[in-house]
Amino acid sequence: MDSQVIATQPTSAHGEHGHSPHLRHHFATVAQQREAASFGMWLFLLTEIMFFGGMFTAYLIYRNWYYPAFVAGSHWMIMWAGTLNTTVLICSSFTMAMGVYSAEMRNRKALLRYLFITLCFGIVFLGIKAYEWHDEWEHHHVPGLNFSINDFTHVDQRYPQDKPLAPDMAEKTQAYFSLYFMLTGVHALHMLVGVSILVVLLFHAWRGAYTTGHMTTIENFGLYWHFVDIVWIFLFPLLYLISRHQ
Amino acid sequence: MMHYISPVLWQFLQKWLHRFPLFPPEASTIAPYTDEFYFYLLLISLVGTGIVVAMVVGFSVLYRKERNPEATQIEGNTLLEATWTIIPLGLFLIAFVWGALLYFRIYNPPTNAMNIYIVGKQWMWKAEHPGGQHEINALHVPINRPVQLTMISQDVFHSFSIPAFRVKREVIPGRYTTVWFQVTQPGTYHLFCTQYCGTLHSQMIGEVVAMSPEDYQAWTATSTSGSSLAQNGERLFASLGCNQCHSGSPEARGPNLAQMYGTKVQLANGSTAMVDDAFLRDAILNPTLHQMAGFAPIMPTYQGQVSEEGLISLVEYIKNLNSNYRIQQTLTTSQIQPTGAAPAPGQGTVKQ
Amino acid sequence: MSSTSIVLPDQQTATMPKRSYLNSSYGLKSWLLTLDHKRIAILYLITTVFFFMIGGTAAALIRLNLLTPGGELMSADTYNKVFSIHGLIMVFFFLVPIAPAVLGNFCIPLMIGAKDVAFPRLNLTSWYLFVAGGLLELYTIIWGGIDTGWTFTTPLSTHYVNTHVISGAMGIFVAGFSSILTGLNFIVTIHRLRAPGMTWFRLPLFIWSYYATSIIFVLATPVIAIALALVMLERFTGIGVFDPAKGGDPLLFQHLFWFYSHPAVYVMILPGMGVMSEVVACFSRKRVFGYTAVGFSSVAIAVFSFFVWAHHMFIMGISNYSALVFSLMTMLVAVPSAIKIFNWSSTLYKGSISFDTPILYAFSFIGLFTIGGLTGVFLAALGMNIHLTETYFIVAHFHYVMVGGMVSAVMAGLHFWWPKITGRMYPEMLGRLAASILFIGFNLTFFPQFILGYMGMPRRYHAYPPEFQILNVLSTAGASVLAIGYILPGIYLLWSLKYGKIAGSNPWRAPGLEWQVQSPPLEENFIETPVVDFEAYDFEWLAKHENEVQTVG
Amino acid sequence: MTEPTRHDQLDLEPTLYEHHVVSPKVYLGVFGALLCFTALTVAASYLELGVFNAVVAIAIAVTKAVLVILFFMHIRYSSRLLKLTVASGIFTFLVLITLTLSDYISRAWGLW
Repeated sequence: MDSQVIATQPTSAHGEHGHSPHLRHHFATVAQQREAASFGMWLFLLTEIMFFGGMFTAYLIYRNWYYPAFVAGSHWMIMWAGTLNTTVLICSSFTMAMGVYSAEMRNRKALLRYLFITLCFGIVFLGIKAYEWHDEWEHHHVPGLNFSINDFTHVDQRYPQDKPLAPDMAEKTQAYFSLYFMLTGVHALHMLVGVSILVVLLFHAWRGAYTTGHMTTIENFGLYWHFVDIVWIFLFPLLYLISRHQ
Repeated sequence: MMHYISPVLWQFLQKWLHRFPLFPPEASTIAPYTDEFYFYLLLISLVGTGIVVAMVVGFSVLYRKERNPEATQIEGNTLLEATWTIIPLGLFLIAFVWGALLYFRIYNPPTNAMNIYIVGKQWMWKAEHPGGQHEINALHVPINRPVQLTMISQDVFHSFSIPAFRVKREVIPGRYTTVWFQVTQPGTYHLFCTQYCGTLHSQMIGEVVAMSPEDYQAWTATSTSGSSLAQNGERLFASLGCNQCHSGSPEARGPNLAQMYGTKVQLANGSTAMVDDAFLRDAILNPTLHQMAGFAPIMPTYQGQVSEEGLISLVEYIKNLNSNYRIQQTLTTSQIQPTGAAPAPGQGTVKQ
Repeated sequence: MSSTSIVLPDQQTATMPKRSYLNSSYGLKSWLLTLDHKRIAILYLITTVFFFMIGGTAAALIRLNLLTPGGELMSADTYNKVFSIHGLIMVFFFLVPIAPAVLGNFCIPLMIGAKDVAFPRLNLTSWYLFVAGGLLELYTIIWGGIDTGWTFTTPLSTHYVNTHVISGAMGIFVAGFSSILTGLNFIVTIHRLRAPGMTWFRLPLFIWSYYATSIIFVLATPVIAIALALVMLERFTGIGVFDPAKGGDPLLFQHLFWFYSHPAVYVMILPGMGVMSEVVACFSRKRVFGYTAVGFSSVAIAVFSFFVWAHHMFIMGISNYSALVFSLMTMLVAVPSAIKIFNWSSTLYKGSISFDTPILYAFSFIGLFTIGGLTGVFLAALGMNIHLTETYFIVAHFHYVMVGGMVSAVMAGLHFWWPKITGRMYPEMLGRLAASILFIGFNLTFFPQFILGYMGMPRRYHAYPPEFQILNVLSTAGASVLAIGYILPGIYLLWSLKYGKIAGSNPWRAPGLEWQVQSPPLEENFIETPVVDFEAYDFEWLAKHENEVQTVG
Repeated sequence: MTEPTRHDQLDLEPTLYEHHVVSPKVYLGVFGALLCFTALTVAASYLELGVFNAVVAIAIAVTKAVLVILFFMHIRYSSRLLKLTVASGIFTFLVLITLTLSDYISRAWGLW
């Protein structure tokens, strides 16, 4: 019987134990181990999709209900910061992909360079986000902790074309800002985790860990980083853009 | 025999056998329908469990190791698989359709139902009758007449349940829910809160007293608080200044409320809405969400200023408002009419 | 077969193997830092049994309190905390982990011919996360308790109770990641680490149901994580996602909560179904009747379970249209369960049945789960749901499924694999006695609750109208019998660790791969990767190869 | 050993896959496309398109996400199993959203 066709552990691989120092004892081949690792990572990303899914559902419902409040809330987003952050994240995704490529090419210098640029982009993103949050805190837009409907019941010179909201609708901007802080907060938490891992990865890469053919860690981290980028790709239009025109 | 062994157990058994409690009383028009459906479900359960038990016991006896030392390997049987897929599916689909019909019977009140308001709060039920009778943890209803309950919670989720009538409905903060029943047997029945609502959840109980129409008439007459819900609502309407805008005159800033209940209105966002209790309540609290076409969005919110009971009175008032005569009269005299004075026929303000 | 086949030691003269996973290394550290899936399974067994004892004590207190209608034993506040603890601990720290993390961890790699799960370190991390979540829960219990019930209904949990909701929810949040990682590990293991020749349709049905369970773990658990995170933040900072006063909808919380918690109900029964297939096949010496039907029905249950959650909310004011859709889907999900029950029953046909403890528990599963499942149809039917929901009927229904079904199955599995786990047999007669006590005690406890429920007794009541007392007394009496049914196996299983008969590698003469290695197995499970050239439940293959089973002494 | 049985043929799961190295040119192309789409979506947000503002924004976001998944995350070159995994994740996400919204949208009127 040709066991290759139906088996997940090729028997021909026997005797290869110990050939690669990275092969763990319960795997038969490096390919099998690599496949398992990336499959595992993807399953983890599925849980992340569902984790954000709950918040996206809430966003859709409340946007439907309190449309004017969501429009008014999104007008207070700092447009340049959002656009810049999107660009920064896309650049970081590109450098990350190039980092994975360099690891594949066993080019330690290029890997270090790309990982470092990615790290810088990540920190810049978090810095801009922190600036935005600070701005929202200053304007009393943080539900629960520091919130006032003042900005929404009066016309601000920053947005002279906006109509003031009636107080009952202005109260509903809290729904928008609650979700805004939850979504961007959880996203930023993921970025923070990513940046921290990246520092560790840089250290290991500097010691040449990923450029000897075993690059599963870098590959999986790349998947994580791209996923976080995808989340932002959706957050940016939902929170900043779709009500911009009014 | 038993009473020699254990007198306590004997008494216990005797008591149990005497009034073997399997069903709550069937006291509403819904109850027989629910029980009928219950028997269908019981029947398919008994037959289903019976078949499985018969198979397990029968095969265990027939094919025990001592009797059948050698097992015969069988792959499976597509026909059998199809049988026990399709037959249960069919039975369950019947249950689905039957259940759905019953659901709509229970939750769609007849149009001629009399309405009573229920407010749930931690941990009591308050009933507000249109005639102005207030009750706590009790509900008096006439028999042989459909009764609709419009319910709301002041704080957390509660659930209004009368097992004898086989009805139950969640009572939710911020939103009216309704349930209806028509009692067939006079008597006193349990009223439970079945949704866990905090410390004294199990004390949030009461009784439903179903009375003959005559007794009910007598009860309403003796326990009235002096002014009807609609009259309370009228007073509140004036004191909140609602009459300033909703005066019904053509130049008024707010829509004319007389005879508005039950009609469809055009909203500013292009959609239409049915004016019912829930709409009226929400329009008072969240006017912007229910902006009527042709009016400026100037109505302030009354969120936090009116209690749920107050809202109920306002809703009941607007519901029964036939003409704007008294609103205008109040405005011109700037004075609230003495309550209780029955309006002359033809002037019809608040129908009782 | 492998060339290193050694003759199976005779059952009567079996000796304990010199080398096994239990004695490969010694000391507490070797257990707490182990990467061996079998040792991790035992760590889980110890922790879940510990939590079961807490939950069980709470259950005993609840039943004692309900002995009298006035609830004289404890105050309403204490009672609420006790039933909340019972629910939280039993659901999140016993039922959800017991079968996947204990039996699954132990059996999956052995059954598919792998040396370990795909990610051993992640496996250990899962256990530590579980323990961390459990410690948070214990903190919650000891420092004042929590009284929201296990459902955390908003706005009660966010604004109205002043107990330890945040730490309680945090515990579940953390333990949830343990479930996610366990599920992830199993899926990858089942996909990637099967032995050569072990095709999908040669897998034991146990693996199919654990695969289905893992899908639910991975896809549903994150949703409750975010729902609980929002509850915690709403309590802590006052954001308004579920707060009606700020424009939020408290029903949205229930949507998110039940999106996890209904599939989680299947997490609490699917592994039991896997155990059932193994036990019924082994003790009737027959291949499971309709292998493919049973296998696919597991996957069907997992998939359908994502479409039925709102049946917990029929009376809560979801739209009529939604109610119809969810009721219909719920009716559909009942069908695969019916298929399984009929297939197991038919497996007995023309078998050669021996009545050892595991199959007695399996019979008890079939009976109790059938009743539990059919009463589920009562609750799925919209009109009936109105009268029955939130009463003791629903309490009885889910205890029939979760306790009557799942715990029976876990007991069956524990007795079935006990010789494999420990290398020793439990005392058979006591086992049969305990299985019978459990069955009788269970029915006595929970059957009266169906009647109570139809009569209208609401759940979570600290005190109740006196006419319900008789049935409550019966129920409490049954609970004490039930308690014996749990304590007795606890005692004799512990006893058997030292004094039990030595089992030998295959005391049940079962055909699964896990029985073809010594008991207890070696740390690396298989000396050489096995090559599978037989179908699942292949008793004919077993008869031919009985004497050349792979084992080392 | 025996001939592959019917069951073996049913078992179509691909096991070994060719590890594909994506060329930097592809990455660069995707990167450029992502930047262009970002500019496009920002520009479109200032136009008055009615309901299509939302549609356009979401459509562009979906396109960008698909590009990232296919190329940066290598799904285009991955085994069928991984493709199926991604699809099942998106499917469950949509189930959560659509079935929850089905309740909200079909409520009698407005919010409730």
